[in-house]
Amino acid sequence: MSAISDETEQSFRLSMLLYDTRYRSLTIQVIASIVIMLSLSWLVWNTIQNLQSLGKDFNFGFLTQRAGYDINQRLVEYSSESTHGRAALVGILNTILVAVLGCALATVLGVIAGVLRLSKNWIVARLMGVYVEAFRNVPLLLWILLIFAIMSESMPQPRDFREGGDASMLFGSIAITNRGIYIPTLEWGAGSNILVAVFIASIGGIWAFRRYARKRQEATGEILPVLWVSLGLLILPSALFYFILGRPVSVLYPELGGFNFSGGVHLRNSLIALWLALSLYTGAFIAEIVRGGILAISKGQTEAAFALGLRPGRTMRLVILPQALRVIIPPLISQYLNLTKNSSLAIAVGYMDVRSTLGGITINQTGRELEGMLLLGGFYLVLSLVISGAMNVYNSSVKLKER
Amino acid sequence: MSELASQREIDRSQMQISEEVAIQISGMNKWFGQFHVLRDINLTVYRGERIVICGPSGSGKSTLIRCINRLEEHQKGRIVVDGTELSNDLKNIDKIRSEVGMVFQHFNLFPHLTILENCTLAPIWVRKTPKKEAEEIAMHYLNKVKIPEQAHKYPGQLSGGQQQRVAIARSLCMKPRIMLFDEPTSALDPEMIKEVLDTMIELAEEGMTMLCVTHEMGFARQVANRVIFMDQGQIVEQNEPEEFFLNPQSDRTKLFLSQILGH
Amino acid sequence: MSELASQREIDRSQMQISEEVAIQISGMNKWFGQFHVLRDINLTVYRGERIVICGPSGSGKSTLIRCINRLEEHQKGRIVVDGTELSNDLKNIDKIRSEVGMVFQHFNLFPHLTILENCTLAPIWVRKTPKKEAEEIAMHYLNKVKIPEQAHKYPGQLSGGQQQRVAIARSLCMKPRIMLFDEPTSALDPEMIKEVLDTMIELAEEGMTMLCVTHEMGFARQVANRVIFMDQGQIVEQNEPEEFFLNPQSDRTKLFLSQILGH
Amino acid sequence: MSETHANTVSFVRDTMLPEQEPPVTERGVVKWVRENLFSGWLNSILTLLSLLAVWQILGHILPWFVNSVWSASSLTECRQIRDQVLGSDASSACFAVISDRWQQMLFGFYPNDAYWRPVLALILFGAAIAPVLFMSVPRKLLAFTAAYPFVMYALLWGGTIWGPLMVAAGFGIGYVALGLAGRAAGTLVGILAAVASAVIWWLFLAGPVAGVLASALPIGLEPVPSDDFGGFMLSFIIGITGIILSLPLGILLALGRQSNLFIINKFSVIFIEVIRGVPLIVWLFTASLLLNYFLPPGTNFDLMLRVIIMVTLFASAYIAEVVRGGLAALPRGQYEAADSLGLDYWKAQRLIIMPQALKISIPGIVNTFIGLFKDTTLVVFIGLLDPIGLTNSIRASTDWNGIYWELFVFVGLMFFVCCYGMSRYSQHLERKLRTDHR
Amino acid sequence: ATLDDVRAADSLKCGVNTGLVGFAAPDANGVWGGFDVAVCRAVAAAVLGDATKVEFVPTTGQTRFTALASGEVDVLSRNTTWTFSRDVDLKFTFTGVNYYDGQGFMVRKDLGVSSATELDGATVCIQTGTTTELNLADYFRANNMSYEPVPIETNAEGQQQYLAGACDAYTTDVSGLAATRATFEDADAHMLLPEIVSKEPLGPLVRHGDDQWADIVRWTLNALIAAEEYGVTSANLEQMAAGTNNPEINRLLGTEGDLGAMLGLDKDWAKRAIAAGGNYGEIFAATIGEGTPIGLARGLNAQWTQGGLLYAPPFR
Ligand SMILES: Nc1ncnc2c1ncn2[C@@H]1O[C@H](COP(=O)(O)OP(=O)(O)OP(=O)(O)O)[C@@H](O)[C@H]1O
Ligand SMILES: Nc1ncnc2c1ncn2[C@@H]1O[C@H](COP(=O)(O)OP(=O)(O)OP(=O)(O)O)[C@@H](O)[C@H]1O
Ligand SMILES: [Mg+2]
Ligand SMILES: [Mg+2]
Repeated sequence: MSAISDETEQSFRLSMLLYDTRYRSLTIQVIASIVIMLSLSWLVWNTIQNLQSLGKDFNFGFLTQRAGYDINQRLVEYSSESTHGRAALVGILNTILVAVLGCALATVLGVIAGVLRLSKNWIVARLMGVYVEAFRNVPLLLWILLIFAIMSESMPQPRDFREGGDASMLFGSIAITNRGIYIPTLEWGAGSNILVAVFIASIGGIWAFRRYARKRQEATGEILPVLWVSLGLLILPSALFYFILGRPVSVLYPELGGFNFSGGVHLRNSLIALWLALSLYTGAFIAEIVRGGILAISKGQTEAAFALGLRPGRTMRLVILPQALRVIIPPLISQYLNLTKNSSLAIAVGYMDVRSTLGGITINQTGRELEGMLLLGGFYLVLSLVISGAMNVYNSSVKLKER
Repeated sequence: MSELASQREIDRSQMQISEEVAIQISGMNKWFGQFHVLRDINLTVYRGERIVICGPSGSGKSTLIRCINRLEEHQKGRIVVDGTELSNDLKNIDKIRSEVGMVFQHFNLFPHLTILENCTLAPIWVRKTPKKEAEEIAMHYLNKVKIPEQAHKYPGQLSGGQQQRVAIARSLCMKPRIMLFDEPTSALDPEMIKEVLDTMIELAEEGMTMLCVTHEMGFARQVANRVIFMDQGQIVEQNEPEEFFLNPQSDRTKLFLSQILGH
Repeated sequence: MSELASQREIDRSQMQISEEVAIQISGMNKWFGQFHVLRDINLTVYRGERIVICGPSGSGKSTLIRCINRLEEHQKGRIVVDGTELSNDLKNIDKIRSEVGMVFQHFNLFPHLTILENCTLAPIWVRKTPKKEAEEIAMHYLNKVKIPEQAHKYPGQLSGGQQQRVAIARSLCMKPRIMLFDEPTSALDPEMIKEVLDTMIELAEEGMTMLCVTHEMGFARQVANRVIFMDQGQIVEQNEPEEFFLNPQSDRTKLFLSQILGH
Repeated sequence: MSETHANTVSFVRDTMLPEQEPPVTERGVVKWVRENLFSGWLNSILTLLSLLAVWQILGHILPWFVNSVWSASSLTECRQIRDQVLGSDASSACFAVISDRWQQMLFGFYPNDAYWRPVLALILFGAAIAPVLFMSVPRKLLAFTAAYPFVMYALLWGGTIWGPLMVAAGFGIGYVALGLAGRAAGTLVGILAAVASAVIWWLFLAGPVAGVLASALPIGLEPVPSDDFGGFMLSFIIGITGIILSLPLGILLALGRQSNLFIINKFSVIFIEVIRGVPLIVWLFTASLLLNYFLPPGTNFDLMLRVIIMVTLFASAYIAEVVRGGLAALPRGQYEAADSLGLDYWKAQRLIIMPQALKISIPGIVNTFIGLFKDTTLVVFIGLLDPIGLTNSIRASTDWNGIYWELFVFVGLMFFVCCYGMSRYSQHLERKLRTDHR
Repeated sequence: ATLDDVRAADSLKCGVNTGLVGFAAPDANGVWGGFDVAVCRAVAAAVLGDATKVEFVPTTGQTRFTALASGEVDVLSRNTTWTFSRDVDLKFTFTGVNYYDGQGFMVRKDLGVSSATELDGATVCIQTGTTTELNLADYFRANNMSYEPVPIETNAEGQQQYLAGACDAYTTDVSGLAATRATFEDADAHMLLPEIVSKEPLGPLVRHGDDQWADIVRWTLNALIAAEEYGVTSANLEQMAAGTNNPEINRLLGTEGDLGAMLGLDKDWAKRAIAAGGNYGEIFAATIGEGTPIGLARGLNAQWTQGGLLYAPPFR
């Protein structure tokens, strides 16, 4: 809509820039943008001057140069002959890895602690309270250092696993050492394709069964034991085919050879310490969110469900959880965001995340602080914008309908 | 009370109160920690009876009602509902809960489900009714409480009176033999109280066994067979409505009546 | 209406309505986005006039009132208040706002300030009155609305009726020449309505120019020079109160009056 | 009471029943244990597991604590004492490192004879923050709150008092300009004039004037360079200055984000999102590695100041979101009432909106502060000696090389006590506000 | 110019390690001491006449160069290796070498390794942000061996990781290794492998472009070295300053000629620098030498006359 006032013909006076509501906002914005522009160009100008006087230029060419350093944990091919760009990629993947693992574990811990904190069991509730307060009120950095120290101080060394050593592998297959944890991997032999196909098919089967069960309930009212059947479907056919095909998949156990274990997957101490610390720390915050979410659902809802004859389990699933999730998920996602950002504390334990590769060694070896930090900041910014964008979509999709 | 309601004035003598016992409470006591909330309650409710419970705040009315479908546990005495004794046996509790409907002061509708889903939830998951059938039943009762057109809205979109009527319909969908009401109208604006009371009166006409905590004395006069007055966790007086209002015996009852009728 | 008020019944003929124009609205239109809220409003208010505006909900009464002190911007037509045209000129807006007092349905007192501070805020910061003087003025008006003893309390400690009277006093402290009221009594409990209406009647007696959106028909009968009926964003009918109530012309007015007087 | 029947319903109680004790099973320790620890098989298992866990943990930690050595001058001495007293395989903490170095942990390398200065600064901080946190404290103290940053600077860094005084004078000049120009030509012009005059003062006049005054009247405390700051004092200084300085900025950003002026709104949004989207550690590296690039060639000020600037910007984005929440919680009627009384935008903000919005935001602000305080430990990565950084330095001395847990336990406990206290307070405030609103 | 800035501030800003045993660490009173620190003190003494007028700025491997480039410190004396790219590309001027070092490995004796070439597949702890990680990568690559790097931030952490057995070998400059080993409870259980995989000349550095300042730092260091060569110690300093028959000593201590003026300082500058902590040998002995727990031998860092590499250019 436009402002069609009678007095538009009225001649323009300079003072209207300040006192006329129509022009005033324009004036303010013009002044603001001039100030912003000026300060930005001041910063840029300074930077150019400083770069010049230091004899540096601004270019990202270093990304294609040889990196020259090694990275212990790499999810993609990398060696010291690779480029700095590739090192950054390795770092990015490592950051994402620890963030994803952290979010998953933090959620599990947080939900368990949050629910147990509401438990009627006094001692359990208290213990969870201690956990939550201890982690929320001590800096994350300290926890990372502490857990790292515990990992490296109190776990056995690989050589303790030698003959006569006093350590042994967990279940004969997992080696917990002070250099990290070695877990078995699977080796896919001939016929394993079929097994994979069977497995995928049984997942499809579960999905089909669930559909069928829902249809059937709608039609006849009968409630099928979905959980147990699903579990059975998940395990039985695959297990059957595993033996029919003559055990095509074998487990590759970690074995002690040379200085270290070989074979299996090596979860390094740095990863574990960072992962655990991030999860425990964020888990404490999530526990409070979960607790708050459940408490936010009034007692009346449970009572109404009970009064209708619903069992506690179903009450939880059909009434409490769907409501609590709406309260829980938005702050939960911002905790995920925090966790992702906090993963940059990897520096404390030498986990090679993007800050350590691109923002650490690369910058240090090439002297490209400006470019490196820009890329680093840009990466985190994009990551958090993506996550918070997803959160907004979710929020608007589950908003309760009100009058 | 509105004209409509008074036109439908129920002839109390006409109503069929069978000799069958619906609820039998004997020597029941309950404590909250050290606090003795319910003291030696003895009460027999016959099938088809409509009982109104009143009394000052904190006298234990809600607690009494909630003990009947085991939202609170009693510590001494017996409660037998429809021939089933309330004990720690989960099966008995489930049985009783699915036979006893309850309507709360604050409606307690499930805000994440539509009205229809609110009504079909329990039939589907407790009674194992097929969905289609459950929806038909639900629509029947929504019709009865006069809001079938709201079936696909969410509780948040309805007025208080409408919400409370949905809550009643939701309970009815389980086809309970006994209905408990805990101050169903006290959270409502005056205009809405009438809608809800009308619905309850209609239910009463159909011979539903009802226990109702309420301070709507008009309602009590019109539909109750018996009015029970509680104070300090005890049943202090009970009588037929006429007698109770015109001729209260105990001093406490008199005081109470003078307060609530006076204003 | 209370006895007190009726004792003070205002002789309408006696009141001095000057020929001077207080508010002149001509050809005014307003849209909210696509929605045409106010359609071609023409209205002249003379100094000393007391105008009551009524009409169904959503008819644009509040919006009209709020346009007069530029809480809403109009898009077409002219509004001249006290000789100053409401345009985009901030100085004019400031001038008009300090000459026009407004009382809201929900009082909108500032909860972090005491009653006295609420009243002296605008005089001190807008009129640049010395604090002492401002406080004297404030006490004067608080006396007038009969709550001088509450001056040092906070709004949260007062009842609704008292709060609304403070809101009136707060407006008066700016010594406005025109007062706007937007349903000043509709958020109040019945007992409190009277206090507020009495205050308004007293104001009216003193010859304040008043525009009042209200459904208190007693008040309209008693003090208004003119009653304006709005519907769908238009002025449908306006007349002297007697005529308006006894002899409404338009069908809509009749329907409306039957509804609000009926209940 | 006898059974009642529909036909013989009437019943009147003549004697009221007295209150009785609940049955034995319903009271006392037995009931408590049964209900709280063993109310079902699942609960019983949980209880036993928890007890086991507690036993295990305490079993490891308690002896270590109980056997701790408190006075020794080096780790070797500690070990000797342990060997003598308990035998060499006993677990024993060596808290002697704390008794030896606690001053450093608290004050860094701040001169011993000047410890009273940070302590006084902390006490004064309490006085300065009181009127903000507690509504019952006289409003007049707010003037002291405003002056506090300068007092704190003069106390901690020392040197001539004219420097901070002249900076403060800039605000005074701005205020006067605001008053004069504001009266003459409206608030907007007033604000521009105020900012301009203050900036001119700071850039061109404050330095020389301070210099002249300092040489004419040299008053002030012994100067202490930033490098001597360390330990918890450093955490407190960064945290406290960060939060105090970020408040005005955060409020402006929040207003900007609420504003319907497109450019200002978008600028605020971008600023807030960029700051919040990037980890603090990256900002700290920016402060230490890049800030000098952005400033005019030749400017150089110490790392701590740069860190404080960064932390302030960082905190202001968070504060902005907190304040925005407070603003959103205010009913629209408050704005309208202010408008209809003729208050202009800034007066309405200052007198009506902000006092209320800030009050609602205090718990959020305290929480932000806790987060910031914990995050100050990250400065260790850019070479500042915060408590964690000091643990490194202490271990780098030959005496205490190899000591580990004791230092972490000490640092952790200190942080826990501070943060837990503050978070308790903010929860208390939240509860109080919730009841206030009803 | 930097000299004027330092004089104006009446204090020298010196970048040092955040904590490396023997080289730079604060004591319980917060007084910094160590081998690198001594260089700063000598410069301060030479320029300002007071060895205590130094402001020590702890820097990490990551922040040290920026600190110097941005002027946050006037001189960086933080066991920094003199390399081509640092000197030329990063635009710094190394003013000499105060310690000739090389990267080595430390292992537990019971690991059964006697040469670095046997470390194939080993887990190696390294400090990040140094030349070490590049050397390490190159060395293992050249010898066609694989390894698992465990990057760590500070020496303290590296030591802790190594002791706990989280890595088989710890690699850093030999001086650092020796210093670290010296503090072990069971130092004898550990050994340094004979291989030195790199040249690590460590020395103080200043910004490019201020030759006068670079000269001051360079010649202060040289003065310390020369003093040892000529037998000037803090004990006999006064006596020597009164005049000797060695003109070189006389020029050094300002009894003859005025070398100080050429630097923009006064005559006694070198005397003060030596008085601050003694000559090079005394500093070495007091901070990291065999008499200290760290127990480093002079080795390469002996005077050229003793078969080492220390060789101060003539003072004339
Ligand atoms: N869960 C509980 N724990 C402890 N005491 C309770 C609990 N629920 C209710 N009480 C107490 O028991 C007494 C009776 O409560 P009840 O709700 O039954 O009263 P009421 O008669 O329904 O009152 P109202 O008219 O206010 O609803 C009150 O004093 C109440 O404070
Ligand atoms: N800010 C707004 N944006 C869009 N539409 C609005 C806004 N404010 C009011 N309206 C619409 O304008 C119409 C007139 O509103 P107004 O508040 O003036 O009515 P009213 O006559 O005062 O009604 P009531 O008696 O309910 O207060 C209504 O339909 C309302 O929905
Ligand atoms: Mg109740
Ligand atoms: Mg309105």
